[in-house]
Amino acid sequence: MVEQKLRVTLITGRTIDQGVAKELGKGSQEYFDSVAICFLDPSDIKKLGLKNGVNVQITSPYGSVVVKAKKYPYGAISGMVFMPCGLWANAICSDETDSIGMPTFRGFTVEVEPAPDKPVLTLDELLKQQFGK
Amino acid sequence: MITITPKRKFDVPIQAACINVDIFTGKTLEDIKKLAITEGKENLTLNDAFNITEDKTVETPNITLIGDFSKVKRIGQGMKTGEIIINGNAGMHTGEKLAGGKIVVNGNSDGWTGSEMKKGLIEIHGDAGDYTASPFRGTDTGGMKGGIIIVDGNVGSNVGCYLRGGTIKIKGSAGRFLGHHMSDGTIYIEKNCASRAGTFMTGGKIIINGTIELVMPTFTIDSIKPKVKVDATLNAPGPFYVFLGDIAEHGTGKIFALKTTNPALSTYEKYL
Amino acid sequence: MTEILIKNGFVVDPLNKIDCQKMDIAIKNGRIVEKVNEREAKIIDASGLTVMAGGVDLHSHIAGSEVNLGRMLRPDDHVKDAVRKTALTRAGTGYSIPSTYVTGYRYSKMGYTTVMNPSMAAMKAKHAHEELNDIPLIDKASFTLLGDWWFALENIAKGDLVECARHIAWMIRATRSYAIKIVNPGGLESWGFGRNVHSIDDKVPNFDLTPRDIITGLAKVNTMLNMPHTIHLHTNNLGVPGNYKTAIETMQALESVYTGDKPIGHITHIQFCSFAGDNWAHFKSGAAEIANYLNAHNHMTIDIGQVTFADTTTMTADGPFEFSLYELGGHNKWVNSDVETESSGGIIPFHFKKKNAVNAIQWSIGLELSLMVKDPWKVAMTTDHPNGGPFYHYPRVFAWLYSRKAREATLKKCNKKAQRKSLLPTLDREYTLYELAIITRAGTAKMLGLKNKGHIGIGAEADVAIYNINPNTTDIAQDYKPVRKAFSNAIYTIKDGEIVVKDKELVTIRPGRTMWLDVQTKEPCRIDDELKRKFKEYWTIEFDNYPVTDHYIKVPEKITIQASV
Amino acid sequence: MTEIIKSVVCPICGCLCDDLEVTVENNEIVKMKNGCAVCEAKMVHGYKSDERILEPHIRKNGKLVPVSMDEAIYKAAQILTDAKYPLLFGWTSSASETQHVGVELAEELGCALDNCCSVCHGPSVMAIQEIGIPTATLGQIRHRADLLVYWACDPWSAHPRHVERYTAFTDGRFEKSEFKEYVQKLKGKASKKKVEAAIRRTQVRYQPPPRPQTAIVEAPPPTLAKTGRKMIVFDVKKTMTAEVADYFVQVEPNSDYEIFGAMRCLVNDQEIDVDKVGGVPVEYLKEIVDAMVNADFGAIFFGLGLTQSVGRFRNIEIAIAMTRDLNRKTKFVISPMRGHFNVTGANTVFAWQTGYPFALDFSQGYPQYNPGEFTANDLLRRGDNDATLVISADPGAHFPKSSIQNMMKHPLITINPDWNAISRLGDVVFPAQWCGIEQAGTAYRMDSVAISLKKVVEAPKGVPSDEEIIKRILNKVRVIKAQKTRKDVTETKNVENKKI
Repeated sequence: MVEQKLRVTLITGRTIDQGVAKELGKGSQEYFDSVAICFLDPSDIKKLGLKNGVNVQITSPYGSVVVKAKKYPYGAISGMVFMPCGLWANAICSDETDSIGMPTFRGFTVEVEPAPDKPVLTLDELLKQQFGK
Repeated sequence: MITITPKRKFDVPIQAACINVDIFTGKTLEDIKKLAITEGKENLTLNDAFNITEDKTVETPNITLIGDFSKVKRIGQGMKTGEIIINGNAGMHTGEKLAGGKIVVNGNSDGWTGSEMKKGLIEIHGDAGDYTASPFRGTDTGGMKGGIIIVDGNVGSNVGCYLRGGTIKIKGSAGRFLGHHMSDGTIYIEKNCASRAGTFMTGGKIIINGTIELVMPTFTIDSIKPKVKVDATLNAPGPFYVFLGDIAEHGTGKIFALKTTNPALSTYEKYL
Repeated sequence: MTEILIKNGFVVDPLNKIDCQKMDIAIKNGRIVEKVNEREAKIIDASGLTVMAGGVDLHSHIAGSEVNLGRMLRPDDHVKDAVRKTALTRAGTGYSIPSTYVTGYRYSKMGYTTVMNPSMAAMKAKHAHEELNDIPLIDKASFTLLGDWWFALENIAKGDLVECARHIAWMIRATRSYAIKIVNPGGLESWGFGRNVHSIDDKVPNFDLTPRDIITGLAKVNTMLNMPHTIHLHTNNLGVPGNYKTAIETMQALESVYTGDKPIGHITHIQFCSFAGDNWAHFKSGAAEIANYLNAHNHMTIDIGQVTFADTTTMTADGPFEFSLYELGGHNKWVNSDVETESSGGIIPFHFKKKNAVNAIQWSIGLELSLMVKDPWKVAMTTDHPNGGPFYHYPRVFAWLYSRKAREATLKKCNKKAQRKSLLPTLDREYTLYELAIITRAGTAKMLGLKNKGHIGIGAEADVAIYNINPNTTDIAQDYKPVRKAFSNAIYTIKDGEIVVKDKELVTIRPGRTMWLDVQTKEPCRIDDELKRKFKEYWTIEFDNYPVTDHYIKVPEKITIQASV
Repeated sequence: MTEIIKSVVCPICGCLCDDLEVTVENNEIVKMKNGCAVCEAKMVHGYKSDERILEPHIRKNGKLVPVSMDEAIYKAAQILTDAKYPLLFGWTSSASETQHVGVELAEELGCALDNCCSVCHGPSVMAIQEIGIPTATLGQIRHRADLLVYWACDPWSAHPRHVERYTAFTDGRFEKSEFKEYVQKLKGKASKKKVEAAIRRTQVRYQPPPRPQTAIVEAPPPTLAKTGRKMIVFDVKKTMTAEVADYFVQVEPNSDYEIFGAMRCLVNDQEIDVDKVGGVPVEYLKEIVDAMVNADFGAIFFGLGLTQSVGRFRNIEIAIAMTRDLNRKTKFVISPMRGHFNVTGANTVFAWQTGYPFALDFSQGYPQYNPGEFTANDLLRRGDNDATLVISADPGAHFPKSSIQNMMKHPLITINPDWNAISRLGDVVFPAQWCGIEQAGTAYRMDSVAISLKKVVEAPKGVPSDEEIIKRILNKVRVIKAQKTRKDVTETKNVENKKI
């Protein structure tokens, strides 16, 4: 059955592609390609009735962002969405630190829904939208 | 009675450990106005940031703060006697190292309220932040030793860490790591408690009248008790599941979780 | 450079056999000179004051990876002792492990001008030097941990001491160090797999040798290299009841190396290895045995490692010792930090309490040793900062040494069992100012082979401390409190001919020098491909990136030594 | 002119690999040997990209315009002295020499000072302050470890050469690698990515055939009981590192703490009342604990999966507690996988000067420490600071949106070599040299071993080092402060004169 929205746990983290791309430059196409994405379990992609590489909108209580959805290549992560750390993931993370300085970057519930018609914002567009600069 | 109200809205934090009955005692109003505080890096006098008036007809409370003091840190730090009432929110480290007297917050209080407290009473009629009644970083001997903290609302995480004595009563719910590393004393929660309560505890008791999210695997079920004594004035009616722990620390601390609100814990009954 | 004339002080200068004589000290161009032009010189009126050379501390953990990990470990310690920034000085914190600047300020205020940093892992030498650069006002040097270095172990096991000497000469230069430090020889290598050695004749696992071989081998190497200081030895079995036997065996092992001219070994913080009794319940002092041995032999020197009853932080390269200390309980934090191919390390916060029998006996042992070893030139006063207590507690130790009344006052507050076991009531000796000067500057400078330090004879470096003590009018043993206070804050401290403390306040901040040895062997250590390959195998950093470069020493003082091999 | 420079240190992650061979032609790096893919991206391509900042900029009428260095320095110093409570943040991609001056600047300003460790391994530092840590330099682990545990980290992505240089794929004196030879041979002819792919293929050869992945944890393989080097990976998701491991344990998100708790009980030979913890059956945990206790030397590495998930520093505290318990039975060490190449240095330098490793405040004239109070994100969250200086870091890309939104309410000064997210948002934007490429200096490896970074090429003309910029700002701040005091003095004098 195809679902409109999927409630999953957000995990953010490093990927080798993000690591390489951030050294090439935050404005580079490589950075955009490797960070403005999210990984879902193939079964979850199916649940949403999606194809690999289609845009999804991820919404948390702290914000909402459109990124490209990909299949997670290494193993099962059903019930989770994995995003490489970077601006796009930060848009939905919370600044709650439990009073130790570390924001909440992972481990909370978000909603994923298909957004094939919504564009993924570029770095500059995202900065403009969020911070007006 | 000295009444203090902010002259303006504060943006950057103010450190005002001088708002303390012990320090005010014996000083004239003019002297009090000259007491040093900092606003960020700027050195100011109390008078620069606050309106201060004196009403000699009223004895207690000794100091009344009216307005938003959420950016004002260290109110009543180390106070030994007297009473401070804050009609508004209080900032971090309120009543830190309190050694006597009473502090009442008619609002919320921020982190480290009542940290390393030894004696006295702190009443918070709103919510209390993280690390309430918990000591400074890295100390294992600095936990709250005595006195009473009463919170009407909810508390954040890491409340009552390294507790060595005294009582904390929370009428709302509590965040994670409640009573972490406590060795004595009592924590009583009327509502719910997040997971990881009592981790590393070696003694003392945590009484949960609501639902506990999860009991750590380092706790083992001991018995079911019909009631438990919170302090001289309060006996909580049960029945309670009693867990012993933290066994990884060879601890003999106790967590009491009310049976009726914790049906999920019935799986433990098979070990009794 | 300004000329200074210190007039009419009571000069105590044991190396020049001057004992409380009223005389003038002249300073020019950073040196003590015969006389200066009185009209141009800055005159310090020292009438009624005691003038000594600047203090020389030969064992105080003030910098390096281990020390800094200790700093990071203890915010609870620093919060007790915050130091404000002034127009002249930097901010910082104490208490048991003060931040670098505060370390320099406090030493200088006590009239100390030279401090040895006795434990530096070779691989982390750059770090130690970076920190030393940030300790102002005092000269310093570091001792490299070499007792469990694989290169040394392999060469000693092979019996090739000459090759060992060449490698050590290379290492001393590569780490910009001043002496060979040996910590629990063989024990640190065993600790790599969580084990330890328990006597100087235990086999070191995976290496065909014993701690005895390491100690005697390196003592011989030290002689071959003509090092100014002896081997600096932290014995096996440190902190274990009954270990005074190990200490004596260690000293006996070194008798064979002694040639009769100067000492060939230094046992550091000997208080921690003068324990008698079979276990903690029967713990007692082994000071008498150690002192008897030292009184009968001349090949060893010691420093005390006095306990001062403080909430302090213990830190040593002796990882297994720290773990066993941790296992005794009562401490919340334990740090272990092994260093590949070389060493290990451990840190535990520790509160020495008067009411604890073992702690109080330890306190007594330190004083017993200081008082029972007859020749003060064999003894150096240390607290093994921060292990026994922070260095700025030295004046307390002085008082216990020069005043029987002071030790009795403290002993009275100690654990009853410890009081009964203490030998202190039987000891009448009270140190004189002359003897105090020996164990705090003259003797230590001599042990370290620092010819221009520790005295204020002509030609010496102009490091001078002036204390508010009038030996003519004060009975220091009776009035111990004001004298203790006087020692904790010098009226004047002069470093290299510049007044840095005046009227008990810091007036000038200047960097201190870092001394290091360039030991030149007749044939240098071969740096060939084989060595580089071995290097790559043993360490995780490249050979080229290993040595400390000049960049890491702000004010160096290179001392060139010609080795006899 | 071609020059080959050997033993160059990689200025990217906490591994600080120092065996790079860099080929420089006409002041340009054209080739690099031995480094990982990330290193290649930075050293050969990234450092000279178009995104480079070549001159200072100031935001005027909403637009960044180039200005002279003097103007930018003055503007920055003015912002910092005018603000009541600035925050200086970053420092982790600077040499320790720069960090050193940074503390002095913070002290002079009486402001808050924090480094990136507060959003990576700050929790680890805090845990160490609670309980200590048994650790070792990486070589000790290479020589001796026969059991390697990677917990909630993915070195293959974040520290690509960690496994190859320091742990499972290296030869130590007492422990050898099964893969070493194979990898060495391949490295000779293949590029980094190919090696990775090849290692992945080796796994297929060396490992039992992969079974279909499910969220259910598999039973430990029999290899766990064998002698020789073994590697176990704990993570919420399977990673590249997990693929090369002997055993992968997939844990439920946010349940690491409970698993550590259960494992501690098992290490201490205690029974537990539950069958499953964090999705892992207790009987499996028993086997893992057996393998740990039977190891001669075990090493645990942990990453942001622990420091950032629920529990944060308490996760590390309990992990260290477990390691400590294991030391009563065998030898075990634990080590954080520090991220930026000099984040350990920032902690180190701050600590020796002030006693505290991060989350500092100088508003009282002496250092104060409290993560949660003086950490960058907490200050920003509460809106406590009224100006920000960011140096060698990109909170623009690594802080939550709301924190940065608060940062934008006040002036922002940035010092970074390239136009990263935070530079794009700055009000005063400084250029800087690439530390470790154009600027020499000291960095501290994740096991706090100091290593000297090399300068291999000259920086573009007019681009100073960040150390120089901080020094100039510090001097200018002192000048402005002196002027202010003089002004105050004259004003009071005038008042006094009037009184007379």
